Amino acid sequence: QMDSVKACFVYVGTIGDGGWTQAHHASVTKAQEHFGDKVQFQWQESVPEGADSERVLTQMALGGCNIIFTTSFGYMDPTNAVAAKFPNVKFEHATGFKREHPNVGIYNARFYEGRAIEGLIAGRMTKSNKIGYIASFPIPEVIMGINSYFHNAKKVNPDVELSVVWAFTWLDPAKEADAAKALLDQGVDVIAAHTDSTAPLAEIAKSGGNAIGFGQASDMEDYKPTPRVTSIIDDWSPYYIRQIQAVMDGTWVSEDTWDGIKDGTVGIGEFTGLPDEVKAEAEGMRDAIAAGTYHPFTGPINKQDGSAWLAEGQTAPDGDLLGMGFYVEGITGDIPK
Amino acid sequence: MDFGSINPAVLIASLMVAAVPIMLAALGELIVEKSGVLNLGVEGMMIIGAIAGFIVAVNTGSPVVGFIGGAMAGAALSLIFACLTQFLLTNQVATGLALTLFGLGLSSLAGQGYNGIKPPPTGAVPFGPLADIPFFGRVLFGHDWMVYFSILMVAVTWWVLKSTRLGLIIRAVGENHEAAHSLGYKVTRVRIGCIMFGGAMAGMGGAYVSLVRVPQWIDGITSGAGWIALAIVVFASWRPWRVMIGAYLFGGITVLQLNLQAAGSAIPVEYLSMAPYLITILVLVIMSSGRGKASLNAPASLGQNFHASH
Amino acid sequence: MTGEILLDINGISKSYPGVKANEDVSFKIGVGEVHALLGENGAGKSTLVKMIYGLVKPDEGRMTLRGKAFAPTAPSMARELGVAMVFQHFSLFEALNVAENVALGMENPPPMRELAARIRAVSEEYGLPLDPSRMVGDLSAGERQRVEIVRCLLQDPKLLIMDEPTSVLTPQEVEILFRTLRQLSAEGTAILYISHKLEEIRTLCDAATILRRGKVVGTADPKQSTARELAELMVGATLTPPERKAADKGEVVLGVTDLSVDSPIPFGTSLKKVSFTVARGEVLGIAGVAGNGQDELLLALSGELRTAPDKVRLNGHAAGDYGPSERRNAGLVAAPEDRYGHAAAPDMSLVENAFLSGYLRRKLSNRGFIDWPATRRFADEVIATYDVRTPGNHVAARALSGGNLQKFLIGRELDQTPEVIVINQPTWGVDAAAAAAIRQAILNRAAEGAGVVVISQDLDELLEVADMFAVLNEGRLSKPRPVKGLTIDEIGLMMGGAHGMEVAHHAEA
Amino acid sequence: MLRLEKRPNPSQFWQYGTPVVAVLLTMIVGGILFAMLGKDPFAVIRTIFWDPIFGEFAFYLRGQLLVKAGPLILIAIGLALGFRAGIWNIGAEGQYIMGAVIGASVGLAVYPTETRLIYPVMVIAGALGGWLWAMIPAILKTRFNTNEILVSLMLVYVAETILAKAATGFLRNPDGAGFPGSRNFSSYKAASNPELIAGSGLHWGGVAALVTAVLVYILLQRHILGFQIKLAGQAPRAARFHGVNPTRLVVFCMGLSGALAGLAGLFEVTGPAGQISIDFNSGYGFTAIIVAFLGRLNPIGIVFAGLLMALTYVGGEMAATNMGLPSAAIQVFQGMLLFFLLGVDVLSNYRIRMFTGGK
Ligand SMILES: Nc1ncnc2c1ncn2[C@@H]1O[C@H](COP(=O)(O)OP(=O)(O)OP(=O)(O)O)[C@@H](O)[C@H]1O
Ligand SMILES: Nc1ncnc2c1ncn2[C@@H]1O[C@H](COP(=O)(O)OP(=O)(O)OP(=O)(O)O)[C@@H](O)[C@H]1O
Ligand SMILES: [Mg+2]
Ligand SMILES: [Mg+2]
Repeated sequence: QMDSVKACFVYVGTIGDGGWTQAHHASVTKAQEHFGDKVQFQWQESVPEGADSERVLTQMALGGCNIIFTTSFGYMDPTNAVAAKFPNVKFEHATGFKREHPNVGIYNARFYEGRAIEGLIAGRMTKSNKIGYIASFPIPEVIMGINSYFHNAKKVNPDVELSVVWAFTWLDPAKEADAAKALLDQGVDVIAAHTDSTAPLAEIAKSGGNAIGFGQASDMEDYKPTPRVTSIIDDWSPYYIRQIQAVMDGTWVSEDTWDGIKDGTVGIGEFTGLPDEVKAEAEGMRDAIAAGTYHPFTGPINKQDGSAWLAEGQTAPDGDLLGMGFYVEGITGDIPK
Repeated sequence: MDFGSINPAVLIASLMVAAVPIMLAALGELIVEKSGVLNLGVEGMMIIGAIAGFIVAVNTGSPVVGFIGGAMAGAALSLIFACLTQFLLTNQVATGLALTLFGLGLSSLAGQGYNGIKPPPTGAVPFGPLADIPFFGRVLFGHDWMVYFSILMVAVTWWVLKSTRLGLIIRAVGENHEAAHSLGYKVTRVRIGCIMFGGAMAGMGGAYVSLVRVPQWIDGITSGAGWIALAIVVFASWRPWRVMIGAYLFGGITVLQLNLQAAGSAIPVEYLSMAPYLITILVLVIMSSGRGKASLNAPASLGQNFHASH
Repeated sequence: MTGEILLDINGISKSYPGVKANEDVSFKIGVGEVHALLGENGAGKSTLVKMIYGLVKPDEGRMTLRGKAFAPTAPSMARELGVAMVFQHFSLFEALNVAENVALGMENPPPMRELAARIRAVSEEYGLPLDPSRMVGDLSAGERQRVEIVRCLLQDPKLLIMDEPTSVLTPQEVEILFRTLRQLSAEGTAILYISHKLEEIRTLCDAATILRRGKVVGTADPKQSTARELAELMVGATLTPPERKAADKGEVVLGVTDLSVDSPIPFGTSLKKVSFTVARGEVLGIAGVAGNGQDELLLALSGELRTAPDKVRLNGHAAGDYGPSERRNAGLVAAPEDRYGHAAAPDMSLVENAFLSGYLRRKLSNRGFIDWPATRRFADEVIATYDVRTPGNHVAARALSGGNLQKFLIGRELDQTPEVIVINQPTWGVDAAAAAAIRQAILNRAAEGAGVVVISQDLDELLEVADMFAVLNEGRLSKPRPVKGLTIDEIGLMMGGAHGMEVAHHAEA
Repeated sequence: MLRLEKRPNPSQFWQYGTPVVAVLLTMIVGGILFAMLGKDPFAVIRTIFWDPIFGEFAFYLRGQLLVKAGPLILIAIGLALGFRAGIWNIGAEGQYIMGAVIGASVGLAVYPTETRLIYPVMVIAGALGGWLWAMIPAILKTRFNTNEILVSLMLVYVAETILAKAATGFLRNPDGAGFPGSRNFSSYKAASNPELIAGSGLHWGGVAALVTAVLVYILLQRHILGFQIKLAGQAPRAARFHGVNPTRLVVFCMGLSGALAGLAGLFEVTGPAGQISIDFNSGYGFTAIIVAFLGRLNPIGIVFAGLLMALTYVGGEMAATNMGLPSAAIQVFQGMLLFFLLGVDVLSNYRIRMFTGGK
């Protein structure tokens, strides 16, 4: 039981990056509202991954933080390293897989669930049967999203073809806009983006209603009703509130949490600008996923090379997803190696 | 490889837009260098222009005023460089680098609270039926006014440098500042004017990124465009029309590599994404290796400070 | 000459930190008068004319032009009032063409096409033909000067200032220039003429004002005075010409055969099949107008430009592919013309500058590590031997006056027991007393058995020190001839005549 | 009216005085900036400049200053040599990355062999990687007269792509469940670069930085090569007259700065950073340019400048966490520091004179 708790956050970008860090910070703000004066919040922006993060973490631990959230994959090893030195401080690392000490927890969100809904909409809405995906780096998280998007699009529209553009950046608005434009120029009319800015939506908006896209990380409601037809909203606040409360109550234990739509961590933005039947179908999928009755990766699914991955009715084990390094059948092109 | 699905008209139209920021910034830097000053702070001036243009446009609701605001902010930042290098005779390379660092930080500070806002749109110029001409309609008549403005500025800088007394004085100052001084030209004043023009052009280029290209404000939005602009000035061997060619070439490669990816080309993605930089290096090598007219066109007192001793 | 006063200079003073460049200078110039301004290096001549041209502001004093107060604050103002100036160091832009260069020196130039026509017309009229569309960088020094002069003429000047205009001209070109100036004078243009060449002054000028250390020390009628009288007025002392001991010629130490190199300098002149030999104890003088390949020749001899091995032979060994260090090891020392930036690093101390070229022959480094104490001793030795006036060996080279720095740099090379000495412009911008000392030092080394190449634009100097004489013209070297028995006219012809000017003038005359 | 007048000799006093004046001016103007951002300027300045050295957590942060300053110093010294010779390598970031990637590749290729030989070989490979990457602009400059500023900079972008490829492809940790990033060197003893004295922050990179500073100081003061470097920068024609081969000098300076940047990358990736990851480079190569100028291109000055810069980072972080100062404010602050340093430097070569009226 603690009277006052200090919760600290390490951000990889600036709180105005329009994407990943902004979403974390918005969640922190919500948690702040929730706790009021009972919890003191601190954060540090633009912390490079590597040695700098280790120092910032140490400084925070020394400075009296009771729980420290490290919000980027690259902080995984430093988080574990610092946790070893401060057994009384709780550490929570986002999107990684290492929990080497009892005071380290890890958390992530099942964004692929949202990608499945985007895929469904893409499959239904495309007129050219060409759908696109702006990808950042070839890592499991991204590949998982691409597969989920494509698989669920193909399910409702067997003719659909997917173009992937690798931007090799998380945030470079001009490049993201160019990537969206290139996809549009190739006749793609539904674009999902796994980079952080609103640039792709802005670019789609210029196409005069011929194409649609999705909000990424935040709702991006400026682009409602179209081209943004729905969005994946990263809402970490339920998790943050839960874990901070656990520290206050003295009930915190190290966990590996992978929340999804059900827990509210993956928020699905309002459906706008869609025909009623598509909207209904999308809502149906959202609710089914939340209820646990539908898994976006349900067999039969083959790998790109034709080998079997999931048998009829089998759902993907988390381990396969977390380490995903292959495309599912039907996607053309290679994952950059 | 599948070039077949890439529509050349669409590609050209895209690259014309992609090239605007670097073209404006490079034209400004061209004038700066013609006057004998090397300002490596283009990136910093661009990003200050990007945020200032954005703030002004959002608050006034007018993109035109936004572009003017971006230009003024770029010019204001360049004034720091001008004072340091022209009055305090600091090393131009170091000062330019400091300017970039400072501009990046300042823009991020100024931009707090402007994230996630949509700026007022800069629409296409209505050309009516012209826009429907096959191929040319798409290539020439479907753009916003800044695309035409940037081409106009190429013509203007070319004309000013080649045919006006002002241009002659700028070239003279960049060629031999001692002689220009003996003839009674105010070397420092001319240079400050050129530096501020360069700042204004870079600022306007930055504003184009945040108001049209992207359009939104995000930290670090110009992501290296200023450096490319510098490379293009050398590439162009200090000639305005070649700046245009260079900007279109670079814009073209950038757009093409993404189009190739989108079209499912078999070239590995990493090579495609390195391509703009590698090709820029290649072109720089070709341009600088000729001991011909190109190298002579470099302003003779580029990067040297001038101090009138009497 | 009407006797009407054009410009009246009254009590002008101007100080720079540490020097009074002009102190209470007064004199008058009449309409149409050719007035000489004489004085040693640093006497304040350039400073004075820069004040007349509005480039420098006097601290004290007044000027009147045609009786009206005259205080130009900018060259443009002086130009408008009819003052034009040809600078000591050209104020030209190599990468711009002739017409553009001219336009830059005018207040309201007409459109380029018209200007080009006027340049053609005026340059023909005065016998100074010019092609307005040529790049100035491609012109010879004489042609460049025409550009400067035509630039002045186009503005109909009432007063034309010429700061050492003839130092870059061949004797024939000087002759043509003088005709032009006399024509101008006859038309009523006054000319203020600065030169160190006293014979010229005697033939051209109507009056002379002599400056020493910024003060007027006398006036003279050049036509009535001898050159020697004028010189002694300038220096304020009697002059002794350098003395030379007759030395026996030894074997050849430097042989150059068919040396051709491309100029590394933008707008430079390439060397074409240069051949000569220098024997021990011999001084070869190479004359020529600036920009005819002198710099390139020095670079090719010092090793900064390399050639095929057998093009340059030192003591009989092929040395064309040697760099500067290897040539020093082989016994050659060189002194480039440009003191600030080539022969010396201006911001480095005298000690460091002593190391710059002396480290090899004076053994100032040990396995790459610099022996600073020994280097300091070397610098002090040069300072003492060559009477270099400096507060110490630690001062930056740029802090020394030109003459003193030159003494230091020449001394640095001569004190390395050289076998071959190559010097470009040994006394350029150095006053008479120092010049005499430098020439004497060179002759002493020759007497000790070194072979010497002196490249200079000063014919008098060459005739004073050289045994053999050759001329560099557009990168080609004439066959060296013994100095004894050469006449000025012969030399002029060797120097390549007047680059076609003569033709134009004769046609007009 | 104020006018500048060139001093005959650079002022000894101001050579040492200007950095102090610059820091003071930066504190004043920076303080105004912080006040405008609604923070207590005195508290912020104290947090940045005082707390990391003397504050509550100084025992930890002093070591961190060394961790942060080490690579900056190492890279900046190499760059400074080039800058002195008028050779503008501004792509040290790329050389840093390539040193790390190549050095790490060597180590990871023999994983999990544990012998003492591995680390030295990795160090050499790291230096070689940076050297090779710097040779590209060097050779293009000497062979084709291509501007090294632009080429070295473009190569940073190329190196970043290679780094991404390394982290997600050829160096990816096979036991890392497909996540990007290489194995962590902290769990591979023979190839790691641990703290040499616990809590001191000193690792081999810091040792290398200090040793390099001393060696380069001697090189510049006592060795003919140092003389040639200074000469080439101040008076290129005099350098050629002296006998400097400009090509060789470019190759030497670029190569040395590349090798040192590569070394810094290798020490960083095997030590504090721990692994090759997509974004493991954190701009040291660019910051080092500033450090080089802050240190007035003098190796000993650079050691102090590196520590000062580290102080602004570490202290800036504290100000950010504890006082909510935006990270961009620190960037602006560093930019100002450089402006002031460059600006007041004029005092060592010029005198400022007051003139009453006129010129
Ligand atoms: N209107 C134009 N549109 C496209 N390209 C042009 C245009 N005008 C000129 N160019 C081309 O651009 C290149 C550079 O021209 P630019 O006008 O910059 O050179 P310039 O200043 O005229 O130099 P020069 O005097 O050597 O011709 C040339 O290859 C030229 O043919
Ligand atoms: N800008 C300046 N700053 C400081 N001192 C100067 C400056 N210009 C000239 N001087 C000094 O003023 C004095 C007069 O110089 P000036 O150039 O007028 O001499 P000069 O008679 O033209 O000599 P020369 O025959 O070498 O051309 C010299 O001592 C010179 O060093
Ligand atoms: Mg003079
Ligand atoms: Mg003189």
